[in-house]
Amino acid sequence: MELFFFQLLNGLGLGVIYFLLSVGLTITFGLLNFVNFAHGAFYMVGAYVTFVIVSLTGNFWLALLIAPLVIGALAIALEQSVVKFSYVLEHKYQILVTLGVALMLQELVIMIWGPIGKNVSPPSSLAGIIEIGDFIYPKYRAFVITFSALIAIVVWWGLEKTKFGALVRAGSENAQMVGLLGVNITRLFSITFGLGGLLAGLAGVLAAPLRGADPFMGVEALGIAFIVVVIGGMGSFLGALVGGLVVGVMQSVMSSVWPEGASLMVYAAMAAVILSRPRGLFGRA
Amino acid sequence: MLELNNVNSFYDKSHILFDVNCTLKRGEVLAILGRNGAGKSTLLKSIMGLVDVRDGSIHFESNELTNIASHRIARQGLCFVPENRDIFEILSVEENLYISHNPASNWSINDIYSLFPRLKERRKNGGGNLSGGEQQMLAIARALVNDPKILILDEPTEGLAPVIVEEIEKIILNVRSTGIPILLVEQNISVCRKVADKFIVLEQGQVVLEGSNQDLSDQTEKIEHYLAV
Amino acid sequence: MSILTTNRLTKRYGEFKAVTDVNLDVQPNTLHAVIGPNGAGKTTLFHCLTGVQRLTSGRILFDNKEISKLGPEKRSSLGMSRSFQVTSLFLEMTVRENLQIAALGVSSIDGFRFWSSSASTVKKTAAAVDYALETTGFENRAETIAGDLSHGQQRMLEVGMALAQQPKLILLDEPTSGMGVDDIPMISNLVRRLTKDITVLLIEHNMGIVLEISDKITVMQLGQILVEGTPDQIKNDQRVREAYLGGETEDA
Amino acid sequence: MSLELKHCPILIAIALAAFLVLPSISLATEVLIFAIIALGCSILLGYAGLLSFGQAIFFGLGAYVASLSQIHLGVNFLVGLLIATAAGAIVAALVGALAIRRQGIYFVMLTLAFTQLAFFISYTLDEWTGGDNGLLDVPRNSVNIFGYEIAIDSSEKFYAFVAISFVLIFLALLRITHSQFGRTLLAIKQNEERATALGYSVKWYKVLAFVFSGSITAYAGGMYALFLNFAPLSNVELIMSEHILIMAIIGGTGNVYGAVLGSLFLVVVGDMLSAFWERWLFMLGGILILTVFYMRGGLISGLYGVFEFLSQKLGSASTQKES
Amino acid sequence: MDRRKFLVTSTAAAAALSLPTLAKASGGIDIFGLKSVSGNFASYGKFANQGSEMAVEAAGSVIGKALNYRLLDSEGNAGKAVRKIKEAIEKDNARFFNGATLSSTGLAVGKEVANVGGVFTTPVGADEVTGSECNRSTFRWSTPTFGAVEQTLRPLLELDPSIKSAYTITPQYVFGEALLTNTKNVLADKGVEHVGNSYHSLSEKEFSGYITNAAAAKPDLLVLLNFGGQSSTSLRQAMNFGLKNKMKILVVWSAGLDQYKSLGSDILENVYLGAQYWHEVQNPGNARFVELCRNKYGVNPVYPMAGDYIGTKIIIDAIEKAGSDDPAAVISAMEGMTYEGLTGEETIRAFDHQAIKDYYLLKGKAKSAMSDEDNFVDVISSGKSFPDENASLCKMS
Repeated sequence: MELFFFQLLNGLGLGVIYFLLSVGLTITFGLLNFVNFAHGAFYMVGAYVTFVIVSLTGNFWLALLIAPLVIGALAIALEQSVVKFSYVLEHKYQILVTLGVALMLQELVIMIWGPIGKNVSPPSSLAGIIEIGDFIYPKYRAFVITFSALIAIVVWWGLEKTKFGALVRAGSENAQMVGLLGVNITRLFSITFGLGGLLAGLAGVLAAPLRGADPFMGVEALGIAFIVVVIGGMGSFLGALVGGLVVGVMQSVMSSVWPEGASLMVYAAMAAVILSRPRGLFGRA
Repeated sequence: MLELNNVNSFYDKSHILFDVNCTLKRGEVLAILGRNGAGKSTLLKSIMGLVDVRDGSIHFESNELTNIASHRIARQGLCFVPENRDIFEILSVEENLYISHNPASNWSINDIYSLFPRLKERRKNGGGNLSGGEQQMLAIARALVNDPKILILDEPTEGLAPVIVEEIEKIILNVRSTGIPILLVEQNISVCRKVADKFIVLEQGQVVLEGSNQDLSDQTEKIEHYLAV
Repeated sequence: MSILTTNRLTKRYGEFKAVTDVNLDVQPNTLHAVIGPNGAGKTTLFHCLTGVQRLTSGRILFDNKEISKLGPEKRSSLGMSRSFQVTSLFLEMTVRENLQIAALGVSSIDGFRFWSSSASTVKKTAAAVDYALETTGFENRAETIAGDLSHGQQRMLEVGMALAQQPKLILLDEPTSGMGVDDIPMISNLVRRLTKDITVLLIEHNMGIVLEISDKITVMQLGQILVEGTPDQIKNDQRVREAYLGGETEDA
Repeated sequence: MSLELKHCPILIAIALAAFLVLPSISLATEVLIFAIIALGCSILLGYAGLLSFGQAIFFGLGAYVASLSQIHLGVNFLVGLLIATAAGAIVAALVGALAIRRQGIYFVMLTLAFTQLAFFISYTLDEWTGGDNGLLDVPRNSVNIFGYEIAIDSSEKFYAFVAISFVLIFLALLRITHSQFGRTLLAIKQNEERATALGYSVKWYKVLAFVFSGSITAYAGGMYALFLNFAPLSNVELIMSEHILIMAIIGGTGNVYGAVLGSLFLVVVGDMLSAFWERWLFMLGGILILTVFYMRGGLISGLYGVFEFLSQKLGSASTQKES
Repeated sequence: MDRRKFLVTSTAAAAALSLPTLAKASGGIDIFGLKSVSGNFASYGKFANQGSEMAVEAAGSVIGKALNYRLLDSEGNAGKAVRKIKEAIEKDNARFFNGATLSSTGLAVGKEVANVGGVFTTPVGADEVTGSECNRSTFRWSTPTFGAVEQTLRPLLELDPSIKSAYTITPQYVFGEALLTNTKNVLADKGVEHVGNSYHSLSEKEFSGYITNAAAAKPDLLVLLNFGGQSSTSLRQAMNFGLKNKMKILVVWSAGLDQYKSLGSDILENVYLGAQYWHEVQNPGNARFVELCRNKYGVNPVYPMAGDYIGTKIIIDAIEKAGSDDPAAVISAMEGMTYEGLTGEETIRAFDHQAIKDYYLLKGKAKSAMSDEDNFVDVISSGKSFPDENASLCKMS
């Protein structure tokens, strides 16, 4: 029973990272109606940029500050050069285009850093563990949870309480009307796409010390992000949060109950959600 | 202020507007009348850059507006209230005003609340929960806080109760009194008589009749011929 | 004996009543028009009749059969076909192919023939397709790709596709919408001709046409039937006049 | 009839050309097998308009069923392949019937989930599938017809068998795509709402498209296992679905010959490029993007374009005479 | 007819595309290296390729014939690998092969090569290669799971009698099961309690759940039975969870230097690692190889390099010994051959074609104690343990 509780807690820790990974995907889908199969690649490149910054300066905090901005800039550059031309296309073509982008980024990373993964150490101040009775938990993971929760609040605040967020929400309902209020929709789109990439990059930074950086982590992350977003409801901030936590907890608890079925369960859950409730738990109809 | 010269507009391959001319001066209300499908909404959309103007030109003050991006037209102060109002349903009333608010506007959000007490009462409600009349008020209010140089209204009284229609008439007159000209698409002639300085009638994409407020009463027969059964 | 009747047909979207207690009665081989100002519920009524939307309550009888719960494809195989308000063609196919697909839709089993060449299947439809080509005046343009037609021609083909199904009843949703001025008489003549063989239920904004060609007109307002009658009766009805020119109205 | 007469020589010529021109029989065999697989994908994508990440399910299933039926039931290779085809059809009907209940991105995610589930099942049932090690020692049990033993024991004979399968399947598919069914699918792809209004039960058309696609893919998967004498787990991986899709799209999905080009491109060009540029997938990503933006019809449409251009430039006189 | 013209044009284009087959070097001997240089296992293939290349270059020629090295890219896909092997056999009459990264590839390629009586040496992990699926053509250099466990867990338990309980984390498939069975046997033999096991799937990348389970069981020793990226990730996460301070950790099947480089000494310090090869081991064969590698690439050799270097070298040595490039003769020469390997003197058993070689137990050292940047570990013990002929599942025809 106690173990179950630990797994639950651990699952929440996983869940917040999954949230961070997915929230950008869900917002870009909501506003732009754009399906981004290159989202996982932002996460991967985020981890690599972290590796570069940490190995050059030895300072993880610097990476936490800079790497997401770099990925945000990368996302905007991609939006300007490729992605924006596919907004008008059907979803299936968007998938193919971004699949191509993801493949190119993955191969580019291998060209630059080689096929072997890179290690990123957590900052020394967070190297230890926290012990609560029998339960041990890495300080770094505790930091990740706290920090991600903080980011979740910031994102929530940004979406709910700022003019920009209100524009993003309004745009996801009726982009043309937002344009008629004098807002440059194309710019709103690319900034939002950039922010989505930035958040994925941030997830990559936080994940790097947990699992290293390797060229194929993007594909894996993309799978999880889509599961989270589909379960939570495409386009919904709350959906990404709840979906992330559900998937995290499910994976963690499954590792005690039926470990080999963990990945099966999440995919089965996704299929079940699509079939029974296509808009997900919190998606708008 | 606003001047349309021989405007020809197309939806894809269909030619909708044929050589439409009209002008709007400071403090004026111009009513555009016509049956459904006569091209009234297309005319407004042409001005706002939402449909393709293949021939002719649209000028606001000295700036050419023909075929530029809608947000740039909006930024010049052409504030559009579409026919179906297009209130953002997932935003609250206050947020609907907030995203449109331009500090340069004569109307602050508080001014709006004193102008529309109903909106103040419902400020925290979602835009989707408003009645038709409230939505229309919010749509107009949203345009007012955006610092309009011209207000463009597409059938603001459609489907509304007489009390509300009266209120909207008052708002239109109120706005006019501040010198802001209004372009008004309307099927309700009695509303036009009360607020419009002049009018044009569109029939199948062409201007078939134009005149002053006085003509609205004098030529009722003729106008009704174009509008009704 | 009527071909189509509705009994207290009602459609609600949440709180909003789009159509309330509509009783419609369409007589065979007539042209029956439904008109009304924006937001009167015409399109919703149309969707309920074609089966695109489910009724909230009430019944629809077609040819004395209850069809309220049938999907759109079942209704068309019973002999009820429709045109679309927004042009809805197979744009990459020729005019003839569009009509063939339409004609075959009625006995939909032919569409599953995957082994015999389409030519053999298509033979069966020749009469229906020719009829549609002839009636709509497309004989000389049968091999034109639908996407290359002018807007007005596309609207004609729209009606032609409904005809190719050789229906008992044809529902036309604003066949003249977006048509050039010159093309409109073409459509109105066509529609008038149709009533020789079939029944037409027409939803239309263009008052001129409606008054000119209809046998019977139903005027809707705010989701309900306001008046019903012959064109002359409608023309002189004060309530209709008010509905269109704006007088007494209610908050939606 | 004329349809088959017209295309039969072209298909036979392709099969012969692959044999003569490509550097090895094995490569030619793989090209033809993947051409069939790409064709299976084209039916879904090009005719029914369905972008499915589920093709690996049928591919892997065909490989396992053809192998296992020969190993455990002792049936000959032809029967093994037919059982695989039937299994492919049944599973495709199930997968299709579930997946088409949703559209757009949700359809895609469903097919993706089903592939993952299929992978998991194959991996777990290692008693049958060999799990991660793959199913080894896949036989090619010979057929005995009226005392004549037909075996496909050499690579030449196997190629001949694959080539015959290729020609027959392509002819069958040409027939299907030129049938009323094929045209109806195209109509549904262009305008689903209209097709429904005309009386077509769109759902069943899509399921049937899945069945054709799944059975062909399973047949080809079975041949692939016989070809390699081996059915690896990688057949059922998501990345296999992805490669099949890329093959079909780059080749061109609107035309059966696009599948041949797609397979030729990915298998042969992949072979050549991977020998001297390890990161050639980078280029593949770029080509995918360019195909979507500039050549939606794929390589085949490009080739037709070039051909038309050439025939206009060079032989305008003769073309005029013929037409 | 448009289509006929089209056909002619396209056939001509195809003909132009097909590159002329490389002329086979006359009288030379071709050795084919099957490496996954593109695709998902590129991390391995690149080095494995360098290893084979070095072996061929170093020998230059054998029995008076020039040696040629030919690369076959498996693209990380077992199906592709088998097809390319078939192709090489058909087109180039290939008989000598080395390589394979994935067990599935190794097993299937072994069968294919056996069909033509060729020679195939491989370092893959699957015991079936020299066990139930063994054949006359396939030779394996890596120590099987039995030896890996015997040479790591057993010496560790002997070294540290305070270890009374152990917890295992196992990938759920054939290879993991084999390691787990052997581990259980050794634990039972040594009277150490096996307090629990967590299985995880082949695609797992997040181990915190399993690590939480392991921590809750409070063992004295955590045994990781996964390999490659999964062992790296699970080890890294075990470190994050501070398990190193609570228990000993043993990675039975580590990949060696390239893996250690990507993990870094922070993580490796005091961790016990089992390895097939370690470049610092002193013996003449290894000294030569390390020198070769440093001269050519300026780095210390990593395991994939070593495995495919020696696998290739064995073939060349056997051809030399047989005095012939007839595969049958080479196979006979290889059976029972003793040679100077990379772990000292190594022998290939005739009955199952398994190379008898040392397996190492290594212990990670502190960064401050490292003499150079690759000096991550100390060798604690080494030795040879192989199931004997009676226990072998190999029935060679």
